[in-house]
Amino acid sequence: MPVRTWRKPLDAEKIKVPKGEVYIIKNRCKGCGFCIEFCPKEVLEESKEINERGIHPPKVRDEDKCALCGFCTAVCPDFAIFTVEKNCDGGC
Amino acid sequence: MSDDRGKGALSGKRFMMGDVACAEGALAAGCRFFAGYPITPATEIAERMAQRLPQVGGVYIQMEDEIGSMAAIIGASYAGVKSMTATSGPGFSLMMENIGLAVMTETPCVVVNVMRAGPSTGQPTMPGQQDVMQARWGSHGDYEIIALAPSSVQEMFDLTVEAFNLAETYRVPVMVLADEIVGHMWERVNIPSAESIKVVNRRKPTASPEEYTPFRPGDNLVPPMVCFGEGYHFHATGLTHDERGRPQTESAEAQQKLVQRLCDKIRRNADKIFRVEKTMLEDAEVAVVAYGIVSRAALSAVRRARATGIKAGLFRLITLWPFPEKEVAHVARKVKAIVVPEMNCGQMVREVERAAKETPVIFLSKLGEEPHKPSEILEAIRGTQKR
Amino acid sequence: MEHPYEKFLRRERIPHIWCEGCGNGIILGCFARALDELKMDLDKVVVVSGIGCIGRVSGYTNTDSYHTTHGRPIAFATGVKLANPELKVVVISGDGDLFAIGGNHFIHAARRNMDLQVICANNFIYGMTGGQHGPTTPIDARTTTTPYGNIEHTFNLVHLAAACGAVYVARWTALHVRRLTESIKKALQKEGFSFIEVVSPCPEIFGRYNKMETSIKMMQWFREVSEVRHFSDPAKADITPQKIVVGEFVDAEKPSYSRLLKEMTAKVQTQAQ
Amino acid sequence: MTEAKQTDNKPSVSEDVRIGVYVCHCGLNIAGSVDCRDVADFAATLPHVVVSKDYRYTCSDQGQELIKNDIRENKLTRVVVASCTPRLHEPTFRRACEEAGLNKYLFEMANIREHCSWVHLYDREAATEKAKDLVKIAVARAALLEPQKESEVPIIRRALVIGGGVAGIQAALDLGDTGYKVYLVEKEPSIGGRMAQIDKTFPTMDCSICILAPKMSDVGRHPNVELLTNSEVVDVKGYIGNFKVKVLQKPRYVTKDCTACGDCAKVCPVTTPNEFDVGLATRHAIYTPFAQAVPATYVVDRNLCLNKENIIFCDKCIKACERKTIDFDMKPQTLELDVGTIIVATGADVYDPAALVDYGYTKLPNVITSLEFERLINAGGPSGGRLIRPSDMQVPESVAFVQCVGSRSEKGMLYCSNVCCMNTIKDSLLIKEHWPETKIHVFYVDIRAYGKGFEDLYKRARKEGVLFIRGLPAEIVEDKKTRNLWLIGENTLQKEVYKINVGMVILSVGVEPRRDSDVIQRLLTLSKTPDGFFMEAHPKLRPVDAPTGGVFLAGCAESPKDIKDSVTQASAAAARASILMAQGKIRAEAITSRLIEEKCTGCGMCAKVCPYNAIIVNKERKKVELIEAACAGCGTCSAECPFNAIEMRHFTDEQICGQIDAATEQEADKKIVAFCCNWCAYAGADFAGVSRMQYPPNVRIIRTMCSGRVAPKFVEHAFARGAAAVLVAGCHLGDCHYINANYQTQKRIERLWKKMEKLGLNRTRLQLAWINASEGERLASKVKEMQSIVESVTSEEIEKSKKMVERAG
Repeated sequence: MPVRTWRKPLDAEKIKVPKGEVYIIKNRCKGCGFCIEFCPKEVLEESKEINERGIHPPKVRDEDKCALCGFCTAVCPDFAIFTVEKNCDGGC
Repeated sequence: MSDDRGKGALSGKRFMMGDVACAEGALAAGCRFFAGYPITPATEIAERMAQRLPQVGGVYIQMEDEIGSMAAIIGASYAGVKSMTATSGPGFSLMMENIGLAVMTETPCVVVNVMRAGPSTGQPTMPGQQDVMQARWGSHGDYEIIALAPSSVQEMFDLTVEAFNLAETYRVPVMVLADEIVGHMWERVNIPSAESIKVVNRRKPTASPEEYTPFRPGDNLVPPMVCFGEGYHFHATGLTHDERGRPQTESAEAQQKLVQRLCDKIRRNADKIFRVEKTMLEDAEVAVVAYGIVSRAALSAVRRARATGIKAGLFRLITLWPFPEKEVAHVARKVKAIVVPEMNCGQMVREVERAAKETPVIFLSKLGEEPHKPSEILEAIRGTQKR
Repeated sequence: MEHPYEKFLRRERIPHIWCEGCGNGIILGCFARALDELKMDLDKVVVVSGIGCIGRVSGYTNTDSYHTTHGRPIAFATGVKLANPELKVVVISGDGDLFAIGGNHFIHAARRNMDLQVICANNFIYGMTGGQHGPTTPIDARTTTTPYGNIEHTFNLVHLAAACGAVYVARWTALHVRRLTESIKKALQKEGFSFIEVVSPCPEIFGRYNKMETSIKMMQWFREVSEVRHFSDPAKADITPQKIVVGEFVDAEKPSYSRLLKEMTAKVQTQAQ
Repeated sequence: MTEAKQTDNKPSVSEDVRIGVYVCHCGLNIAGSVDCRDVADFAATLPHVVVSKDYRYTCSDQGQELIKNDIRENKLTRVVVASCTPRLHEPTFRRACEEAGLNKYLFEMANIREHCSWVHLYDREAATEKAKDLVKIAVARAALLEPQKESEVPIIRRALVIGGGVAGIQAALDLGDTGYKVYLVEKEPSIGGRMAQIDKTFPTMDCSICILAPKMSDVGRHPNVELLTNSEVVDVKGYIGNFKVKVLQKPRYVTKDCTACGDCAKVCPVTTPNEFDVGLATRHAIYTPFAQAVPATYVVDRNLCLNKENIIFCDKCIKACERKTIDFDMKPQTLELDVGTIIVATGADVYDPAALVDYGYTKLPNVITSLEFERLINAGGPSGGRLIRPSDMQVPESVAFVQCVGSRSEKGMLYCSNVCCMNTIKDSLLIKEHWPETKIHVFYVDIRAYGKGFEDLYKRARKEGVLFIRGLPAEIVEDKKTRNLWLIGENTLQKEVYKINVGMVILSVGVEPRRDSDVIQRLLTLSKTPDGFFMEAHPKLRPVDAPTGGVFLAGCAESPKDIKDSVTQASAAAARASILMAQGKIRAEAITSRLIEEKCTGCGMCAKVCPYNAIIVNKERKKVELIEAACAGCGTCSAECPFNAIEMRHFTDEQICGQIDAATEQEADKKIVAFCCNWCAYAGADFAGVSRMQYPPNVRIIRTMCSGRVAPKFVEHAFARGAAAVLVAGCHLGDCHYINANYQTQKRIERLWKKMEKLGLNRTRLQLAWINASEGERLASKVKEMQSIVESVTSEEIEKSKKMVERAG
């Protein structure tokens, strides 16, 4: 249906989509970059810091975008990243 | 045979073939898993197991080759079931890879080799004693092994039971080195009642899964053993490993510790392990050292020698490995000469010579369809008198 | 906060020995997730592996596990499964281990419909020994033993497995983590011999020799050329640089070896009464 | 297919040609500006004419009887009626001829109404002279006409309905109930269309979805109706009764087993404004457009969904779905349907008022459209039926409706959108019903309450205190503090400026043609009226037939309509389609190409230009083969053939040249010979007539089925005959009734221009024009424009062109 949808929907506040919280186990990271490359919401980016193995682990760029799909957890070969649902009772 | 059926092993006096007695011995010892591959002259063991195991709720599987057969019995053993395979020369060679694995992962299991004439395909239907050294050294790397040599159908039964008991006691693959004649020969066997047969089972740990370390030796250097599915979540590997089973591919210390123990647990317990049979040795001047089928010709030769006034005696090896070195040395010190008849070009004789020190050792080789005639051995005994 | 797969791993062994961007860790993760989602009793799971990079996987799974000699995991696992049918016996190994030196065991276990789950990490090469060609190395590919390009034709693993009688056959790439996990779950619940091929990135060795130096490049390759076609003819599913057909190829019902063995044993024993 | 027996030798006027001519007065429509008696007398003098009469209403029964009797008594072998356009009454008179035992292809018409009397209202003499000429041309052609046998085409008894709005639903139900298999194709995931979005209907104030939903489920369950949602028609081949339609069905990624429980949407992490609620509510990537959707099966919006290509990044919905109905591996499917009839019910779009900056839509939150209003006032809508204004979610104390937003204005569309007035009246009453205190202003141009019960509703609104103010606001200004809105404009009744403050403004937006309607137009070779809606075959007598045989129109695709009219037209379209399918076969026009074997060299040029691939070159035989079933009769092959090896039945070279000869017999040097295609240009000329557009009387229109039939030799022949100018007119490029034949026309004319330049002729004497059926104006002005050329042409140049063209030709 070709309609212009420009307004913030009236129920925008009511519709809750789970927000994700990203945990990175830096020293496990070997820097393959899968999580950064394949995150469908482009939540991650390479960090400047250097871990024990001398590589740059990922860091969160925009956690609000995290849809909690968990793909990073699944695609990380090193069990170095995972997400949990953010508790938004106090509002996110 | 109607009385062949029913659970458990047979009992009573029976007339049967060596290979069959071997199978029955395995069942009596509690073997419930057999994996094998057809090969003359060991096939009858597989056939008997295929018939009997289902009757006693065990599993027979014919694998795609002897490599797989050996791997499978290791797996079955780790799953908690006494297991065995049976083969002859060519198959024995294929098994060497995983015999090594069994040694490394300290797997209780029994490998029967009904020896035939080699090398290679050789003479499948002819007897031989050519694999005794392969049994000891066949797999790569350093290790100790246990091997028993039956010389009668009765022993095919008894020593197979013994083999399982030793395997379970020392967590090691134990070999039964029979030969074509013993395997195919029919004799009367006296099978004791099940309860009167001594059966040893592997020792379980007392430790809880949390503090269990699968390869930390208990007394007599043998680690207690748990099996898959018992909730211990342990790991075993063919790689050099520490007591927790974790691979240690770079640590010299781990290598030293593990391999040394694998050898020591047999060496240090050798006295408990080996069995020999001495006949008329007390006053003997000539000793015949023999094993397997050959020892039977040797016995009659010794008797005839005695009849002719020669003080001869027989020293029969029941355990080939570990080799009863001290015992042989003791005998050697008392006699003037030792005669060693073997159905090969001289294998165990080297061990005898090593133990005999200065005492002269006369080797009697025999290759081909039948073992030495008593007269031939008698000749050799007489020969020792001429000096 | 701990990693959701932590309890399926032998923590003290992590990080694992695998290279950066190696698919083995992903496969292990998918396996862990499958066990988790199925709420499997870990006491009854045995992981068996062979030799090669992925061979180390048994050392990382927090279950009973055994690391066999080269090519023998299936034969070993056969013994385990028959000796104790209670156990879920999963073989996780590589293409060289399962299909070169271990090919004979694979085809016969599949033929017997032995109750095993076999997961093969196919990285097209012998990684542990430094990159020699193997039964799955693409024709023309460079390896240390095919310096002029590989002249051997390759095994199409799903075709082979299907032809040998596997009752469940699937292929995914290491990027298809969700679908792979689902396939593993399906296999774990299936009676008989199931086989899952995971086309897995080996950037360090295979990639380096074949113009895909980074793991991301390899994963992008999977993304670009993989094509889901469920129950298509496995014979036509050869892996080429232009196309990797993924999906489920076989999902059949056939009495397993264990079932037939159980029935036979029962029959024999009732006759015995 | 049975084919008429044809003699291969060149048809020539046989001795026993006996023509009857009937000049119709059409009341005063013709007689008003043409001396019909005089024309009839003149006709009597023409060769082969044995009977010539004028008559008041020739199309009447008596008129037809007259003709029939003459055929019987005077042994007429040809009949010419000079009256209106053949597009109107040719079928009538053909039937009369047949009833009298005369092959209907021996009938010819002279269009002296649309092309003469109506366009020369004020010059009786010239009109009469032209009428004579037109009759002469007709007689000349008639003499060369040949009997044709029509082949019978079987009609597939299955129908395709394009568009699942209320019109499409009604049409599908009617056809299905009649017993025909129907494919109902809907672009969206659910049927229902606009009506599903509306709260109440006027004038009865029924709950819209309450009366639509049952129809939706009926059609969804109907044994004869196959619902194809998420689907688009991508290709249509074939012809009336035998269409081969390709439908692309986009995957839903959810199987039919979906129970619409909604568990998947609950867990879906991505959202977007829901189109169905005009963006006032949120939906997820996996969703159902609205509660009553048919099919109820959910659908995944893959553009929004995180899962791209064949990689499943997010499996939340898959995990949430108990019945495991979500399948991301579904692939698009192309279905091939064989249908006999097609009903186009593709509906319309609503005008987007953002273009009218003075009204501030998309800038001012409290300015909403009437469609947004429908969702707001709807109990099932995003606000649960509370009429709240977006800025503060409060119910406004006063509202204003602004009418004709996008309608009846240069800024939007010129036409009236028909439904907006009544919709606003209905809406105002809805507000009064729930919030009687609300002050309501309606700013309008004219209130059009033309329908049954409409006036009463209008009165009721006034009675309820709705304020109607004539004169649209010039601008809408927001009070930054209150977010209220000032409407400033002129009350054209009281002639005074108003400045009124309200809480919310509702723009009563117009209805516009679907922005993607070109696709269907191209696929079905439809025409559009200037307003952009699909054109019917005849505005009065065939209002639901499309010009393309076997295709019918229903609902807003044809013109803006309310629900009642849409449903009415849908039933009508269904009935028209049923008539065809009930007959089971149809007689196709015999106008197809015929190969004259001995002349053919197998060069294949005809095959290259045939839009229907109806010609195959047989390399061995060095001949072409014509597939008559596939031939649509445009005649471009015949025009292309260098060896005159292809003859067009009923439009032979001889017939057309005969017409040219007759047209140029007198005062050629003052005349324009015009070749007009039947579907667009000729209809355009008719339209000029209907709209009484006046233009010079010296044009002589010769009808061909397609401009592609116009062979260069015709043009050259006209010049050779001394014509001052020649006009070739056809459908606009892309709109050709014969797919793309008119591109050949363009090529040929361009070649002719070059040739003329080479010959030193003034190329402007040959004109090419694209004129569609509604562009009477364009035709009229073209003729006027060419008039000056005609006047500028000197007799020398005409003589020169005669010779040179003859030499060159």
